[in-house]
Amino acid sequence: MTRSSKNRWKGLACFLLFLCLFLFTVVYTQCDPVLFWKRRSHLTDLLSGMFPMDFAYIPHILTPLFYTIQMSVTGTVIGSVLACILAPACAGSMDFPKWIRYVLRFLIQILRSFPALILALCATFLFGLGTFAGTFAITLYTFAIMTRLTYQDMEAASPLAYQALRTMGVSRFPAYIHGLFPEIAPSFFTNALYMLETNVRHSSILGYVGAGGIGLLLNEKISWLEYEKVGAILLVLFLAVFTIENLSRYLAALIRKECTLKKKYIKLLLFFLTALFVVCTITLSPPDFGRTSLQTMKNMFSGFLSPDWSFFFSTKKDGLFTLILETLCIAFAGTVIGTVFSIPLSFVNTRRFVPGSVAFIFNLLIIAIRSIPFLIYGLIFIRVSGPGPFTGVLTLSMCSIGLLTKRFTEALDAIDLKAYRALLAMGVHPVPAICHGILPQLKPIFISIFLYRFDVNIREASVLGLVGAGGIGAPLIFSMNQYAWEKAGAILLGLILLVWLIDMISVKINHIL
Amino acid sequence: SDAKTIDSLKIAFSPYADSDTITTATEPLENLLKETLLEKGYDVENVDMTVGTSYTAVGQALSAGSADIGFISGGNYVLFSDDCDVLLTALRYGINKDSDDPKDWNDGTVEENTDDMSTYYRSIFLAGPSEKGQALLEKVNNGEELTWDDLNDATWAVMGPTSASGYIYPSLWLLQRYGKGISDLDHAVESDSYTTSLARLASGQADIMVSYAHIRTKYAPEWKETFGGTDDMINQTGVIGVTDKIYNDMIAYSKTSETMADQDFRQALGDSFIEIAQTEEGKDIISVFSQVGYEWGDDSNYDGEREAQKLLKSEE
Amino acid sequence: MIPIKLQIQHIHKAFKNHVTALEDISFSISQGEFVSVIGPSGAGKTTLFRLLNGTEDCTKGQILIDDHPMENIRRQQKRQFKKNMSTIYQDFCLVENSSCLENVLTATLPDMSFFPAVLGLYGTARTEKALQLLTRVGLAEKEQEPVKNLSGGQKQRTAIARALMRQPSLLLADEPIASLDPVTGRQILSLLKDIQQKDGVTVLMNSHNLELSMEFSHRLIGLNNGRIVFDGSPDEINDSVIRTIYGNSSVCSLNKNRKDVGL
Amino acid sequence: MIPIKLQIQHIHKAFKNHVTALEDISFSISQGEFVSVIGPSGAGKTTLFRLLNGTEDCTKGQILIDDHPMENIRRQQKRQFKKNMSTIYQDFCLVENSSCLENVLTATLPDMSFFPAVLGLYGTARTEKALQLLTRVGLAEKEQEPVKNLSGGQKQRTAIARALMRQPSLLLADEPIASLDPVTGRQILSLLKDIQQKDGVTVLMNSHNLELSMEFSHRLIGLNNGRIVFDGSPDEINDSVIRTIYGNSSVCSLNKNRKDVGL
Ligand SMILES: Nc1ncnc2c1ncn2[C@@H]1O[C@H](COP(=O)(O)OP(=O)(O)OP(=O)(O)O)[C@@H](O)[C@H]1O
Ligand SMILES: Nc1ncnc2c1ncn2[C@@H]1O[C@H](COP(=O)(O)OP(=O)(O)OP(=O)(O)O)[C@@H](O)[C@H]1O
Ligand SMILES: [Mg+2]
Ligand SMILES: [Mg+2]
Repeated sequence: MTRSSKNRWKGLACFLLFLCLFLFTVVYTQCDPVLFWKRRSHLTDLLSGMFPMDFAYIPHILTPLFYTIQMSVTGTVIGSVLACILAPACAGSMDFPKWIRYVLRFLIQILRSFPALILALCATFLFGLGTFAGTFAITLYTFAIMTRLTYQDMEAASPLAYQALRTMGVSRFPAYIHGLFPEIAPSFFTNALYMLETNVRHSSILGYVGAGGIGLLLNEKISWLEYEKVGAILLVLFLAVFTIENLSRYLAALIRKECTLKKKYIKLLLFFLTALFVVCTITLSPPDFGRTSLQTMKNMFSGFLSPDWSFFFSTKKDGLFTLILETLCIAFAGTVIGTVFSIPLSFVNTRRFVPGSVAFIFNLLIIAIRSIPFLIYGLIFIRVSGPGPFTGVLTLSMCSIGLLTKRFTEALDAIDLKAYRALLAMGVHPVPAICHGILPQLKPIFISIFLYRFDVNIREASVLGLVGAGGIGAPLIFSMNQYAWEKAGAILLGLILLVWLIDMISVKINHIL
Repeated sequence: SDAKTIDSLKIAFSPYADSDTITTATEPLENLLKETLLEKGYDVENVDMTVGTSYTAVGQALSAGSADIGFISGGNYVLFSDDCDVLLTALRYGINKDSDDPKDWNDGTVEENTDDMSTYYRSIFLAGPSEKGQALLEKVNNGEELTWDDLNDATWAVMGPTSASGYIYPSLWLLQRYGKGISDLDHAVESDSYTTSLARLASGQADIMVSYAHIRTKYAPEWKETFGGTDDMINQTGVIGVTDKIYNDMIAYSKTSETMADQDFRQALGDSFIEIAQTEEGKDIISVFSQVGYEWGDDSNYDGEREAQKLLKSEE
Repeated sequence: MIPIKLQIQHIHKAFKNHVTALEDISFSISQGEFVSVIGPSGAGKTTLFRLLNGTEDCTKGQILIDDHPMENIRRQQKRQFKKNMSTIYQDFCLVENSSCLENVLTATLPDMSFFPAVLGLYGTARTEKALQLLTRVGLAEKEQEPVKNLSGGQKQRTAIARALMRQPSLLLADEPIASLDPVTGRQILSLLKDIQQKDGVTVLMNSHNLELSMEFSHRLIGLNNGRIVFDGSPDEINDSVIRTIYGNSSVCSLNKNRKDVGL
Repeated sequence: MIPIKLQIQHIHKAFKNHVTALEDISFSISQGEFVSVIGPSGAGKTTLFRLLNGTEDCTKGQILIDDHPMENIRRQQKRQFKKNMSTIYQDFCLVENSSCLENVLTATLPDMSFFPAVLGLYGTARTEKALQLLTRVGLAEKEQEPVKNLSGGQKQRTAIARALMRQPSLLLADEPIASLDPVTGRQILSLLKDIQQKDGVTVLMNSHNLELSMEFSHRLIGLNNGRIVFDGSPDEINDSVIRTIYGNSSVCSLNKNRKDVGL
């Protein structure tokens, strides 16, 4: 009894601490629900401007969409394959040598800290303008994120079968491919397709490498207030996301052997997908090494390597420390709010807990939430709450809902429902059954998803910058625009350290819980 | 005692510099404004100053009234002028070349800042060290007219489509001469910043870049070091086109804001800014925006801009 | 204790992959019986239990509860019925990350109102009772251990304690002693017998331990390949019955025939 | 077949939560023996097997393989040793999303070179053999079924087929017949006995079925509460030995004592 009540106190203490943290960040970022409520009428005025959509504009979108898809497909495939190969070496639950794990994780950490724009710039300075550079940037970016997601999945999956193979003397990699990968394959493929979708949606960087991407078009139409056209672009995006989402669901079900397909059709599907990849890859423009800009690259890296220490250690109002604190607070508040909405949403988003039609409707809703780019959320909320951190929190919350719901749903789809079903069979109401039959299993997974999103939100501080939300994003973008690489280097170093710290803390948290 | 109380005044700045530089620099503005306004009979309790990173964001805030006044660009103002109106136009120091004939700019000297205040600036087409760029430059210096094909063959580094000097005015210039705009160019690449355009120009990835006219004033010293130029900037680059006048940035007020509905308050606020800009302290503050003073603004100053945007949109 | 009369009429079960697990099963059980289902591996025993507790639906036929077809019963009543039934699963179906005690306590959730149930405020009375049950199955010291750290037999006993915590009128026990040593297994069966006799609980068990099944049950149901091939008292079991249940090539384990089997 | 001599010297195992699962265990097994470990639930049998196959490390003591301490063996040799050993796990440890056949085939991975292993190109010979084994354990028709759709006993048989696929010199079988009906169970044990006799495989089994353990083994090791309390031939087993192994209050199942047990 004493131990159980001690545990309960510990849980309560953790919860209170968490709540305090949340309240602090809410106050620090000037979140003001009253203001939000008072000005709520402005929530819809921008959206309503998008109707009726300008259907005549859709043909203009198709070419950029094609380029975007082309680069995204190649980049996502190569990046994911690399991730699939390297992720097991990063997973703590596997017996790969520890030093490899630390080195790889560190590299991935650094790679993920670089805003996609910097990667794209590097790529163009190296390979010249063109789709090749864009693909390269997407590959790196996808690789970093996919590796992280995949090793996280591995750590959550049961290692028993893998261990069984290892004890038979199977070498690590084949044991991983046959003993563990089949269990995480559904979520691996959904993640990869999610990356494809993200790459298509956030393709603005592709414009900067000379490939036009649908992101630039969107930015342009938003800036020119041509909302009917924005609406048309969003519709196309929605359809793209919808297609990819359903493809990924079907694929996951196929892997879980929840539905079957004739061998013939599987071969056909494989052939089609391979053909798509090959076509996308060979139509890429070859790299143009004649015009590499090594000097700029050199400046960039020497800047990163000799960060601006006075800025780094400054404790003034415009010093790194204050900025990072603000970023942390915005990211934390945004992630928590996002999580609060995503957990229930993820339960109604899967056929395992609600009837198919309900799941379908919510699925549409979530796809809609996801297909709206953060810039639009930023603009919507800026009309409500004005520029400032509060807008950042709101925007991040909305962006988080997309990914979090997706990941939570995936975890729900993968989890073993035996215990839950056992409770239902005893006549327990579904909600408490979820609380006691599923949440304990999900807790570690949910916590790691939460921490992951938190870390993404910190890294995507540049996103915050774009919507005018304070934090470290704006100085980062600005120093990048000015080619003040020393300063950018200091900010990136700060981010890397911060994220590393959070990673350490999250490992500790996962240990305790 | 008979001072009118204003609860809060929300000011939004466009990202002329990085937000914390602006925040730090503008910190004293709060008290200066409060004091000056109090003298004019308005007791402002709270001055809320924020920096939006995108111009559009500030425009949106003004249009919805979540900001009362905003420091925005002319192009942006035109987009949102249904919901906001011009209060003041900013003044800047000009540069020593103002001709619209590109040959005059290629006199072998880098443009220099002058002490004259002006309400406008210009945008230029800068040809780079690449073969194509040099060929175009030579043609211009020989007094020959450039053809559309000349320009269309080249690779262009341009800015986002709302940038006045990096897109709109250059596009307008092309339209007036060739009937086609930047979006009709086969090889126009959007850069995330002018510096990226410069790096592309220096490496030969781009043959032409478009930018505000004082770009060489600002970056010539760094040309070799930062951007990888192989010779001095003035030797490697040249101007092949100069656009019309572009009116400076401005302070706009939101028509949807209740605070700003008061004509007298607007008058007082405008006067305050003009006064503050004349003090040493005030000059220091607004120098982060590269502004040196204010003049009462007039909506019609921006008709040129309006025209340009209309042309660009209809051309699509 | 609300008595339950269970009638199974001509039920069929085919899975999505066209495996027919049960074909034309009919029998009925009255309150207070101790019935064992026996049959070879893959005969459909677990599937039968899952149909009975409502985890799966049958493809044809119907299950009557107190003469009402299960699918027609209104939701409230169905919940009521489920509350009076509990299952010991072959694969335990425990929440691996929760402690032994928490797992047992979840059995009391159906009796609690919504919010205490969601928050898991079980109160001392219930906790006491759960602890008692854990002591009875010999797991007192593992009370706070997460289930994933338990041995196979300990997990099984946790599952048993959870099922008993419900105080059901119908207990479905799917291989309740498979992972237990003979002594503990016997103790557990005695415990089941005990509650069956004292409280009149209906026990429907399924075990591969023929001897113990025969010793403890009133009645045996033999299942082979999804069909009932035997239904009678333990006394009626003989070599030929064993052979029909476990297949023709089978060697009767009753006779302890120790010669090697050609496999 | 490479003969393996296994010596266990004074091993201890304590888990992170300070549960001591094994204390001062010593015994040795020579090639070709059929040894059964018996003991009550939670005695530490599974833990012992996991130490032997290297899934867990012991806290004290050492395991000698052909007189070399396990931790000192160089990697290459260790791999070799592992290749010659296979384990049937109590909780199966199968890949649930993969088919029965795929699971069995994974056992041949250690013999394949890297790329074919990664790509899963097993070739027809291996597939043939796996199918044969599946037929022998009676799962021929479930070949393509994902493991998660199998019944308890079917899963167990898949695990057995996988272990046998390796053609090990040492087979660790942790409750290999717990989920099997008496007839199939006996068949499986006969199969194990068969390979032990024909191929000289060492079998270390652990089963709660005392009768079958006694019938099939040369030697029994009794474990209670993490200590060895008995080590001898089946003939030496008697009531008092049973009592030391399964605890004092135990009722000897050898005697088929049918009277109720006070629990
Ligand atoms: N979800 C499922 N999908 C497809 N087939 C299934 C599924 N569950 C069970 N089966 C098949 O139905 C048949 C009966 O399975 P069941 O689990 O009822 O057997 P059982 O009698 O409990 O066997 P055991 O004694 O081995 O536990 C088996 O052939 C099994 O493969
Ligand atoms: N990972 C673990 N962490 C903590 N304690 C453990 C762990 N694994 C096993 N134990 C404990 O060690 C003891 C021995 O467990 P083990 O699994 O070896 O028992 P067993 O003899 O196989 O029992 P059974 O017959 O029930 O399978 C048990 O008390 C168990 O609770
Ligand atoms: Mg079963
Ligand atoms: Mg065990």
